Amino acid sequence: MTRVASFEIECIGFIDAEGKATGDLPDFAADRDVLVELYRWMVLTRTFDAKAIALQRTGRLGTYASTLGQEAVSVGLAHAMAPDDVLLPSFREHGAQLVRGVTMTELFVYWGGDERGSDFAGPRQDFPVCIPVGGHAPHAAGAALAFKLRDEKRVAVCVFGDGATSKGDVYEAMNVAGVWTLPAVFIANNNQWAISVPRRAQTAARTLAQKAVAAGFPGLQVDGNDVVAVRDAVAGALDRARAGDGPTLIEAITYRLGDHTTVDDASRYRDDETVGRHWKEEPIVRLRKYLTASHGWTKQDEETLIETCRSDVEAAAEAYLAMAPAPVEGIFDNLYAELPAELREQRQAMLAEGD
Amino acid sequence: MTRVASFEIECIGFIDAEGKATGDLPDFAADRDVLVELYRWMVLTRTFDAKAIALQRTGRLGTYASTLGQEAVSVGLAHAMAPDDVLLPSFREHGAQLVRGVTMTELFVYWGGDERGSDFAGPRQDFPVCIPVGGHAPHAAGAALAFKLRDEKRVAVCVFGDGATSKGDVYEAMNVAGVWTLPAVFIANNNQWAISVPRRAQTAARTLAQKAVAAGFPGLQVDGNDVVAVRDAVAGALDRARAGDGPTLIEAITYRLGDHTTVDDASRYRDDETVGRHWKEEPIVRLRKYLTASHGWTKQDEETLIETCRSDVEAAAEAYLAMAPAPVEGIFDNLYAELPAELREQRQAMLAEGD
Amino acid sequence: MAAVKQKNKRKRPKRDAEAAGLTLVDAINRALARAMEEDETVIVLGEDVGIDGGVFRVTDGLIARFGDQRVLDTPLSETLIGGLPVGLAAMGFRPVAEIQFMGFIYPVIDQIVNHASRMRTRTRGRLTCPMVLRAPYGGGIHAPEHHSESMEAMFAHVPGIKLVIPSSPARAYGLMLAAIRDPDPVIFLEPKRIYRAVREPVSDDGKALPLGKCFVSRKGADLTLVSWGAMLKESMEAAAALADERVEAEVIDVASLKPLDMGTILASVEKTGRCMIVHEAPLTGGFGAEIAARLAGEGLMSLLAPVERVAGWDTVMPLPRLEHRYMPSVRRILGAARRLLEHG
Amino acid sequence: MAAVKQKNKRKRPKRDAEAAGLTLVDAINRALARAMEEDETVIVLGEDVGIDGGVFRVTDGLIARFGDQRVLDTPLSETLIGGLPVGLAAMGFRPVAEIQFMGFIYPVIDQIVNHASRMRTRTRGRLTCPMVLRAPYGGGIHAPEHHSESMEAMFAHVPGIKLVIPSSPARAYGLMLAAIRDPDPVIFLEPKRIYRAVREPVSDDGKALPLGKCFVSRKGADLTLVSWGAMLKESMEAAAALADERVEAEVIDVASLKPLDMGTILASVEKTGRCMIVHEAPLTGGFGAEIAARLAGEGLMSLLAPVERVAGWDTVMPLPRLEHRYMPSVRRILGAARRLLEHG
Ligand SMILES: Cc1ncc(C[n+]2csc(CCOP(=O)(O)OP(=O)(O)O)c2C)c(N)n1
Ligand SMILES: Cc1ncc(C[n+]2csc(CCOP(=O)(O)OP(=O)(O)O)c2C)c(N)n1
Ligand SMILES: [Mg+2]
Ligand SMILES: [Mg+2]
Repeated sequence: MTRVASFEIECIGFIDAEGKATGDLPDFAADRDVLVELYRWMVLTRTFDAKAIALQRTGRLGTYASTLGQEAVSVGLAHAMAPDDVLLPSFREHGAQLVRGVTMTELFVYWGGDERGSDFAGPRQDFPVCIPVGGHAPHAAGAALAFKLRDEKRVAVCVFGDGATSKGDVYEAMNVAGVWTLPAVFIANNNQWAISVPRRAQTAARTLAQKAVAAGFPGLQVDGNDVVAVRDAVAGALDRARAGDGPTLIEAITYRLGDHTTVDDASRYRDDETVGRHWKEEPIVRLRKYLTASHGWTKQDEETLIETCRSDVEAAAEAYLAMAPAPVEGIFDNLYAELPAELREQRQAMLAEGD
Repeated sequence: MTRVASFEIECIGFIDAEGKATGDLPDFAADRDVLVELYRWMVLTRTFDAKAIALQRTGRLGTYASTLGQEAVSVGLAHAMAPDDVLLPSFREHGAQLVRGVTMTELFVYWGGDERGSDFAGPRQDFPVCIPVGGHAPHAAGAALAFKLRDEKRVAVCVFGDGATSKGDVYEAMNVAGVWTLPAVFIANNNQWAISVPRRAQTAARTLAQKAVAAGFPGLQVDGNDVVAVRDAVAGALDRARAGDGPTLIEAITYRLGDHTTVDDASRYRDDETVGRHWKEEPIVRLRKYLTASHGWTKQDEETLIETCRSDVEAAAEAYLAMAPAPVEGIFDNLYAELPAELREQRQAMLAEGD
Repeated sequence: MAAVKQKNKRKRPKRDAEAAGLTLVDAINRALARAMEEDETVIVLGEDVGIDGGVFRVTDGLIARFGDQRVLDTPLSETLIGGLPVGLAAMGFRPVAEIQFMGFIYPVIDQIVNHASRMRTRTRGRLTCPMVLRAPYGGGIHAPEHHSESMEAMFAHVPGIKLVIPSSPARAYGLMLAAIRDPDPVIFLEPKRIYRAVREPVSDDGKALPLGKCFVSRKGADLTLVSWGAMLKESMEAAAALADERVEAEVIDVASLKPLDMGTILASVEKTGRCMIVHEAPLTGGFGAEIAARLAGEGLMSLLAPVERVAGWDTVMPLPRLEHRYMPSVRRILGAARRLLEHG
Repeated sequence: MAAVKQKNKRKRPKRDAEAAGLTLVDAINRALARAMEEDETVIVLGEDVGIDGGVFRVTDGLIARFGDQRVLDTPLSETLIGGLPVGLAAMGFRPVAEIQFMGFIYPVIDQIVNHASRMRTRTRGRLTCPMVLRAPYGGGIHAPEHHSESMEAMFAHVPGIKLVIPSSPARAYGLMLAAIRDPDPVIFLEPKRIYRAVREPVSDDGKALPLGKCFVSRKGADLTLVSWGAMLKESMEAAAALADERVEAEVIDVASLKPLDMGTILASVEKTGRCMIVHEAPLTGGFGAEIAARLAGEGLMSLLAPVERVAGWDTVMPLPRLEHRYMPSVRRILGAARRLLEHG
């Protein structure tokens, strides 16, 4: 019996649920402005989220997936990225998309059921959200391969949920990223639930980070409610990728505080008590406490921020609601670069039919 | 930074390439009869293999996948199984199928291009070979679940190649087997090649055994040219499964000494020298040496065995060649339990058309 | 397989709702429960089919009644959900697997084409595959991207399987029972737009409806309207509108796309001479093509007018804001009916 | 991506063989090389496409010429082979991915339907997907189980993609160039039965053939024979046999199944009044149904006889011993021709 390989999974965190530093913070976190920026993005994300739910409840938005409680993962990872890196988000990374430069109006437009919402004016090469769970992981490998082949120092950042780690396409994508040493970062946003299926029913693996062992590259855990830890871990993985050392899998441990989507009723499968416990760990309060204690964040600062976020969100919502409807021709006109002759008649028929 | 999990991969072997024991052998290997039986199955498998290739070369068999050099994996794993366990083989486990009771004639019939070859008279519940790489892994999970739900002490044994470990369906099947603690044993018959793609180009994982880490159950390596080690490792995994402790992944390290199949030309992608080196490690010679040194296996024993195998194989080949052609109605009559009315006409048309 | 905490306190549909009849969701739920009761080899599996009762509640209450050994929440692994039942079925179970939305069914096609559909013929009947694969499908409920497609034609082309699509609660009940009892693999697609659109009395009597048979939903002699699933609704509405103009449309619910009961359709067209096929799926290569092709073959001599196909456009299903411009409407059906009637 | 040891010493096809013309394999190989030469964003990937040159040698020599950064052996991961090119294409490459046999293409359908086909429309043109997915398909070469199927109809139903099937070396060359240069995803299915069946002169001049156009392979006024891929061979043989009986069949090679050039087919049937569609795939739901359906629609008034479809049976493809009883034969085509001619 010979030992031929051994592996270890580590977990990192810097600011605990009480808002206390548990050790030395990474360099970037010494800068108050950076911390405030991270905080602002998280608050904006939460404000946006609440508005989206309100719009859905009043019939002005389609089914929507709330990111409540997961803001640190989303904001932290995107904040670590360089502008010309590429984000491949799941359907719950509104925070990351906002940090990347997707506008709130675009997000409303998409979730309002209009393709124009995925035609981002800002990050032109970021991928649209991926509804089929995990289906974007192979795209991330492809994008990373494109960067590697062109010798660009860019990284493809792919985010998916705990449930997605059970999917074969995610595994295949991670495996090829490993063997081709691709500049990719995979982030498992472990919010403990895949709709009603809890994390423990998804896999016997003790951590999701260890899924990387099968693909032959490093995996690590991070406290996903600590935005400093998320940003730090992702920055490290991005550096590794940019240096040509290949991919990393980061499991960010957080909790889905809301329903799965606006058509879900989480009370069918989990109790309020458990959720209540997790409210004590959520990412925004802890960073506020830390800012207050260490950087003189005041009540006034807080109120100003909340008010700015609120009015920004309202403005975006109004822009969304005021938008002219999409031209119906878009159904045909974006299908191919050039509409094949045989479809011209169908297009005509559609237009003739009217609304 | 906290360590949250660690994993180790071990490799076991008992009889080295020189035929020497490298330590204490497992109990069953003290019994000369068992060793001779394992030896006999390996020699029979190799004799069958040579005949199959000869038949293919002379146009009397279809494309065939040789198992040359991999006999210890195939024979060892099947020999460890109980009769009412179920084997789910890839397309290269002729040795395992023979040990399980599939007849050589049946194997010839199948590889001769006739479905009747998969209607095994012996192991009625064993699965037919699986040509789509890895597609049988979910079936193994399903079969194992059936055993578990019925509280039967049976195990599903699924064998696939090194290439198959890159497939998402294999991963999904292992993952569910882990989380549901299913009585399954997964065996990666690592012959170093997936057609022209070498093992190292398949994955960055240092071992294939560590693919189990992602699924949350034990993985181990075994010297796949040592039939005693294979049998021992598989027996251990079967015990574990039967005891209700869930699945195991065993990576058996061996080498594909022949072409991928009879339509492959391996000289396009690997040189004779490398193959020559691996001939020094092949499983049959080393067990013969061990038997000779430790159990008085004689030249006479050897000659008798070879002659018996040869004549058994010839008899099976003759039975195969003498077989009446399959009834053409089989194309329709086995499609559904009862042929739908709309297909009766097609069946008639086919019969009317003639040969 | 994890222990199930019985949190779900919501009650079964109330008595008075039941008196008003069952929805399609209720009907399938009853059929599943009935099948599980009468045959302990019937088990249900899929994502969120357990305590959540499925995202549309089709499996609501089954885990409470039959336990977590017979109602299994799988990991999020569609390929597995296609392949696991093949192993279960070969070993004597009758699994009913759910894919949460048809948009996520594509990874399963490999298992259906390469394994489920041919286990019987590959082994000359030694191993078989009595499994059912359920999935809600179709548009019109303003669902998110990838949740509204209709790709039934892909399955209709696969030899060795059966393909069933119910159009009403009663038919759903009887066809589901038949699908589960069938000795071969059955794909069972559920038109989610009408999951709760109508109630009708359904007696939970364990009686199956035959597979491989069309239903004549309305009699008429002037033209034949062939459809399935949710589009039966628009087809029936169009037929009612035509009746106001004294045109009697015969409406046929195909119900079993595979095997197809072409006899019933041919008999109708022989009578009417005019036929239209209505489906939500894109026109080109949709299952309407197969029916029209058979009319162009064996049915040609009956045709008094070109066969009309009213279908989804050959485009990607638009997001909700424009999906109504994609879905075949009563207006589109009536337009085609007028063209049919103009002829000869 | 591992360093490639240049072991493969086999030479390019000899000069005299080239003078005799190219096989379909050679022609695609030349088209790939030409495209890679003219556009450095064209890269080839798949299982065994590198040093092995593909199991049918379609990519033979490409890695030696273009290096292992442009010819990539992937791990054994079909879902990935479907999805990786989507990412590459969105980031500016033109990947040509190979699935080794169509029998293993099914895991890719998810990526094609949910991603490749709709990246452009989802993002209103911001990201696009100019990828080609190649796969050999079809029966008749005594290949092992799962290696002989023809499931092109599944792809013909998917909006947003194109589907091309060549029937000769020259067409393969020109269509492959067009597929690679096309700004949208193209599925390119290669009829492996005729990979080496014929040679014809093909000039490697970089000229593409148009997508979305049928080819008239033989002119005739008595009946129309529509086919694609390897079945063109039997169709042409049948046409020759019919000519001996003074029946002139027009033979149409569909070539592009999507988009379909129905105009050419309709024009022919207008002339002949009689049409037969020939394909290897199972009859029901095969692409022949779409063509027959359009004849039953726009083409009805031209039809003098019921449309005939000569196709594979609605059965699983038998193993090699009986596959000849499955494959549409010249005899079966002639039988259908006789039925067509009996009418009116
Ligand atoms: C391939 C696929 N299967 C099923 C679904 C339906 N579905 C949507 S989200 C979801 C759960 C996803 O869980 P997870 O990956 O943990 O992400 P989370 O929703 O928690 O962010 C499911 C099953 C889907 N969208 N895609
Ligand atoms: C899903 C699938 N993809 C591709 C093939 C073609 N193919 C047949 S065997 C093989 C290599 C398999 O390698 P491995 O899993 O190591 O098994 P081995 O052949 O070495 O026994 C390939 C690519 C296939 N049969 N199935
Ligand atoms: Mg989750
Ligand atoms: Mg191998």
